[in-house]
Amino acid sequence: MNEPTTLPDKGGHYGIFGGQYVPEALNAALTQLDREFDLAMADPAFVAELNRLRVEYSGRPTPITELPRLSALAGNARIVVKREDLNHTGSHKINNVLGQALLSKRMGKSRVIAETGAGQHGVATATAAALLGLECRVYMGKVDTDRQALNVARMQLLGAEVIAVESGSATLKDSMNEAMRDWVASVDDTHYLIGTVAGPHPFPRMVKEFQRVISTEARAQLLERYGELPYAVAACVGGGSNAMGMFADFIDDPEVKLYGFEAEGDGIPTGRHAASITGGSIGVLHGMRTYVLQDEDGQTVESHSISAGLDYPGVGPEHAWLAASGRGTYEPVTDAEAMEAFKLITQTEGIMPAIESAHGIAGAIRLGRRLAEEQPDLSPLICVCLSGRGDKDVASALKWFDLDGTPDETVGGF
Amino acid sequence: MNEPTTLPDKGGHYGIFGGQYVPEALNAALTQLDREFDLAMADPAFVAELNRLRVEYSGRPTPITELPRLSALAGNARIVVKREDLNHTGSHKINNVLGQALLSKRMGKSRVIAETGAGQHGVATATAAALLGLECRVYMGKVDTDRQALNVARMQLLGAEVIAVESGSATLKDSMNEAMRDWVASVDDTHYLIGTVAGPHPFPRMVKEFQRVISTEARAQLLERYGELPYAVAACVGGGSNAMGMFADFIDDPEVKLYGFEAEGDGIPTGRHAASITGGSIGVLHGMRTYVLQDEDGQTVESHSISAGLDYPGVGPEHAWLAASGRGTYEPVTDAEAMEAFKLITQTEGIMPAIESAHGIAGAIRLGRRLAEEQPDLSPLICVCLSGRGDKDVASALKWFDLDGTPDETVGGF
Amino acid sequence: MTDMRAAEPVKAPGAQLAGAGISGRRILAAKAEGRAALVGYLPVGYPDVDTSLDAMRALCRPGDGPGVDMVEIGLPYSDPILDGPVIQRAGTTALKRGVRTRDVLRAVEAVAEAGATPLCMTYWNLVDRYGVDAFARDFAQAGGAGLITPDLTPDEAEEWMVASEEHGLDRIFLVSPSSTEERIIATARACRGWVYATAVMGVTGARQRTSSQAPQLVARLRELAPDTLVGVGLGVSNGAQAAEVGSFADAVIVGSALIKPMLAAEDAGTPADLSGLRAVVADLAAGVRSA
Amino acid sequence: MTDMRAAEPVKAPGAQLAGAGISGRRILAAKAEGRAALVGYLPVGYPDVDTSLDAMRALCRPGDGPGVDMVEIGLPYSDPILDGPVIQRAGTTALKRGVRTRDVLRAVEAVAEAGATPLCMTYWNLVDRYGVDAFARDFAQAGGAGLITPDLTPDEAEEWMVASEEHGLDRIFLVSPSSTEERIIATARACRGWVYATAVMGVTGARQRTSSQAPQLVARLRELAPDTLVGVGLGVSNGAQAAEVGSFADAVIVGSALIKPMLAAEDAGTPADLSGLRAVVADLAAGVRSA
Ligand SMILES: Cc1ncc(COP(=O)(O)O)c(C=O)c1O
Ligand SMILES: Cc1ncc(COP(=O)(O)O)c(C=O)c1O
Repeated sequence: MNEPTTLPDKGGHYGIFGGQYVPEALNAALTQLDREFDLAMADPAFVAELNRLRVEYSGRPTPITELPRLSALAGNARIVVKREDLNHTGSHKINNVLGQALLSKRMGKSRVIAETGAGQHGVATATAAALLGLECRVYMGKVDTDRQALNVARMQLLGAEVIAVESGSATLKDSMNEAMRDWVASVDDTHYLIGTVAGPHPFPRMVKEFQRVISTEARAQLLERYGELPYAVAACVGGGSNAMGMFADFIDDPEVKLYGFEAEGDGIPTGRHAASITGGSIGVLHGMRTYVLQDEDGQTVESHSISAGLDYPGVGPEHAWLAASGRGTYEPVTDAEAMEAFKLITQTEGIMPAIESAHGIAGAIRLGRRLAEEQPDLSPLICVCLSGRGDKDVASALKWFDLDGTPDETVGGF
Repeated sequence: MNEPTTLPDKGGHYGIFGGQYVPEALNAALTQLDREFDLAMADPAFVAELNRLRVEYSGRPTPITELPRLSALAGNARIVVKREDLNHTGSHKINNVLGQALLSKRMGKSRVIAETGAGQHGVATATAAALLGLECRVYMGKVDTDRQALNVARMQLLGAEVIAVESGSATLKDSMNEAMRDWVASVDDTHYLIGTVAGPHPFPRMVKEFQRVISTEARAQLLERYGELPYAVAACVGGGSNAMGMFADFIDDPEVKLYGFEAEGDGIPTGRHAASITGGSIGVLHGMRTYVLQDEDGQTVESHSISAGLDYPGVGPEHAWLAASGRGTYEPVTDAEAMEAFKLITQTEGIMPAIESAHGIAGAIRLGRRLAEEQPDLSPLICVCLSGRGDKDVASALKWFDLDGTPDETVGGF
Repeated sequence: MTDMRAAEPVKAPGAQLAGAGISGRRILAAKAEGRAALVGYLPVGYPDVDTSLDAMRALCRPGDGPGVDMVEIGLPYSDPILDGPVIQRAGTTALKRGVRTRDVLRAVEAVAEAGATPLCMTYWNLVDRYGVDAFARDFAQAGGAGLITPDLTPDEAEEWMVASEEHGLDRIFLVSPSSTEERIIATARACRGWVYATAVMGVTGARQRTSSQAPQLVARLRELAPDTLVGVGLGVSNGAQAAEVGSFADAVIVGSALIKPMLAAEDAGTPADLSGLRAVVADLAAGVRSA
Repeated sequence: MTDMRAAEPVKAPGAQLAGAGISGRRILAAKAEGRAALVGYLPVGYPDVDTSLDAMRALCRPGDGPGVDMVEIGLPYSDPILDGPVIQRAGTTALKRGVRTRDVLRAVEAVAEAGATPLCMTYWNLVDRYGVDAFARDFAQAGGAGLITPDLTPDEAEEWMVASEEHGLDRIFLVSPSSTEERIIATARACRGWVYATAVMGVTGARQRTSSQAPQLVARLRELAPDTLVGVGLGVSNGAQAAEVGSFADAVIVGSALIKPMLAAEDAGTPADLSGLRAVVADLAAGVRSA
């Protein structure tokens, strides 16, 4: 294995992955961003302001919660979750957004644009824009604006402008395309606030750093509470930002295994999935070289997942590198497995996770059960990133479990 | 003014308010509860476990957040919010629910029942029940189950049984009646987990103590950050639990003013409101003597508020006492004022409050403006309890602001 | 307020607390006939005020035979936490049709005229709102005997103790299977007339079987407060059950079973048809006499 | 990868980087006529593969008069981040109708036969997926002159540098108004053939007016990389604009303006009707000759 901590190189490469496959028109902005990001992170005033917002605004540090009743279903494992769902706006997305929005201000850019799938990152971006007085425009696939009208309205209530994208498959990847198009034309006064560890360099590196706080906190919390490092850390992987945040401070702990759980949708054999690492191949998409769901010709193939936030046909390049190098283990989790885990953690622990996060929980349960067979003497501590809360997913869960909000019984009717 | 800290008396009276107007069948349970609550709070193991859940599960302490952009609209005031919205399940309700659910277990009761209006307290109760492995049944007015089907499903996903109540006005007060009826018949193995500082003694006292953590934290946080006590603390008042939690540790600071903001709905003159203190009269409801919305004969009158959580025709008896004694100031806030504040805080600070909490914000803005006229030299620090997040209210806000989730623009369509 | 925690009840000013009162004497009269007294509950105002008065008259004199000894006139309330669905429906309907607190006074007069003892069962806020003393005064003046107070225990009854003494009204408080010895003693002492023993843990409503807790509760009462008269309610639905309850209680209280035929009449489109009610009353009256 | 941060571009193995190449020579030929070269963009596969080849032929010979000098054959791609709505629509439609990467080879042959110089404009993943060397080999073999790579800058072009050298293909990279001096120099050196100057910050699409940034950018290029041939694209929509651009650029690139009449033909139900296209080409060809 190479020295992980020296990655990426200054061109943004993680081995063969990453880089900057973008129109020249964006080069200046990306170069500026790369430079300003480093300057900002070296500037105590910036770091202090970011930290102040994390603590006073977003509610960090988030706790870790041990889940005894859920763990009882997972072999000998002790499952602990890192509670990113308790962040302001309900997921880890705010960590990144606060960082980039502050950076936009620092760069003198008064406008931010963002892509969004179900709307989580869009809401988080609109939130940070409202907080810092930035103009905000969010691109969202038409298919998604139709099925997530509430989130459209939420962004509008926050003062953002929401643009429906009808091109391509009219979903997340197309909203990224459209945001790129906007950025090419507006780069002077606009920052493109990418929502995950994907896209052209320096986004994967920068977003990782903004999400690193997850593992920095979790590592200290685990050591304090348990006096040991965990057997493994785990997370769901869409673009990969919550997973990268969860992995970051553990990458250099070789004894801690890194597990990423991708969305397998209906199952890899069906072709209807979003598991880019497990079921994709190496290619170039959205400015980076990584694992991509693509056809024979290199045309991007639509991804499928019950979870909007994982429904993306690529993955952050550092994950591609971690997978290829063997440092990380990536496994797919089907819709059905994720929803079963969604129900289990909800009913045993009173924590309704985002369906994204339920993939991580499902993976951890499976891992726990597998380890109980393979290494029955082990009682492994597994820390899963609970990347977000499930409020946004109640309607999907309803549909999945065939509920319709009808009460169990009626009394007092005459 | 009387000595506030000696209240209530052992019969649960706050001056002429409070008490225990319940069927004799409940006396034993209430007496047990009163005793067990005191024993529990004196038991370091119980307190430690409650504190552990608050910290590790719910994410306490919640931060205080200064709102500079909003404050700029509120005269010379510096508005700071106590972030109960960052709690697990999204409001202060969890503080009370964790306490009572632990207490249920301690009392050997394996089943909890709860009333709920829009569903916040029901979801919180179902959550705690799932966490602690208690059976759970939630009563909810039929009118509310119809308009809040998502919350019904959410409780069902958490493993709770939801019962629609058709009697009376089929809203919150009737679900309380129905829960009482259940409790009368099931008191042996069941705890009735009331969601606010209302109902018969010892609920008002007990719920206050479980919510006290809000002001205990806020007081220390304010002193640490500002080196001074606030000019005023403020909160919305439905049943009054978040307000009581926000007031509790400040009641004995005579220089700190206590402001409670009631829901004025369409306006008190219209009769369509939920401002029990400002617009009601003294009576007996749900086991307590307090201010009640009632007609000439003492029949309860239906309350009206855009905010489901404030839509209750009574108020906790200690608030009645604080109001009558002059220690607290209670003012009504109309739907329109609350929604204006909802928009202002959302767009200037990126914090979308529960509509309940928006009443508190609206009141604080009004207070700040008024003080700027009356005492222009003052720059008062006002700490408002942001009791919950607005995710649950997006649909209502949409309707109010005439939004329908249509994007602002569409691109890429051919 | 009265302190119920001590085993010794506090004495209300100038009161002879354990007195039989008007309603107690009525029970004693029934006892003299070797039977339990029969108490029938009907809400005023259902299906409308006038018909409800007719219904109460029918309760007193169902036909040729005997009727109830006492009528528990229910005052419909918006938030009746101890009422089951049958009484709720009647009460809610009555409220919708405009029944007022003051209508209870007409009902009292009608019952008194019909020869039964008029009691009123009411949630406390209605009395509170009317004014406790004013209500007691007007109620007594109309010929009422006393109040049954489902959500007022002696703990909160200070004002009511005073007013009932002042106006000579009976105070019928409830005891329940979960009441402690101390509370049974204290409640019995606070009552005047008789003690209302709620036979099951639960709200009103006719049940298939009467509760096995009822005899026990009555036995405890008799032991703890030997001279107290005891009415048993909640769940009695027919003559056989009335006979059973009458075998150990001093008064048998029936509510939902009386209202059901009235609801059925309304559903059949003949709300003024009291024949079903009369039949039930006759059965119950026979029941308490059959033991 | 090539390091673009240094002002001195790294030399690709054995390459003469600043060479005019095939496409550069075509531009020089036009220059010899005292005019700018005209480059027309059309996607292969729209409205279908065969018709798109016809359209490219029409581009080369719109009628009696002259057509374009070079055809920029667009390879439709699922995620065309530099394309405006017109090209997106044509490309998406072509993909829906089954166009494949290999169809570009037929287009190359058609264009070459029609006497123009065939270039291919492609997002990088399609080449990457085909295999960079394999693509270069097949493309060259079919008669292609080189590639225009909108999302591949010299920074990531190591493999392409090698393959293009190997197979004698031109490399047309883009520069933009925001490019630094260093990058303009380095990009110009990495190019073979000519440099594609994107005249506005923005995606493709015919505009009412050409950008004022274009002359400046070309001037910067001429100053920083004196011997470089420059094509200007993005936004040219008619003959007058072509004349204007041709007055300062070595080649005028037109795309959306050519596709618009084809979309209009499809909307009119006559997708094979190329008359509109021919008219635009004729206008543009006249434009570059009118200066
Ligand atoms: C809660 C949550 N978890 C995970 C994801 C997936 O993103 P990433 O893989 O970047 O963490 C999303 C994206 O929307 C999300 O909302
Ligand atoms: C967010 C929020 N705030 C306030 C309230 C009102 O309750 P209370 O007055 O007890 O705080 C509710 C009740 O549902 C609520 O959900």
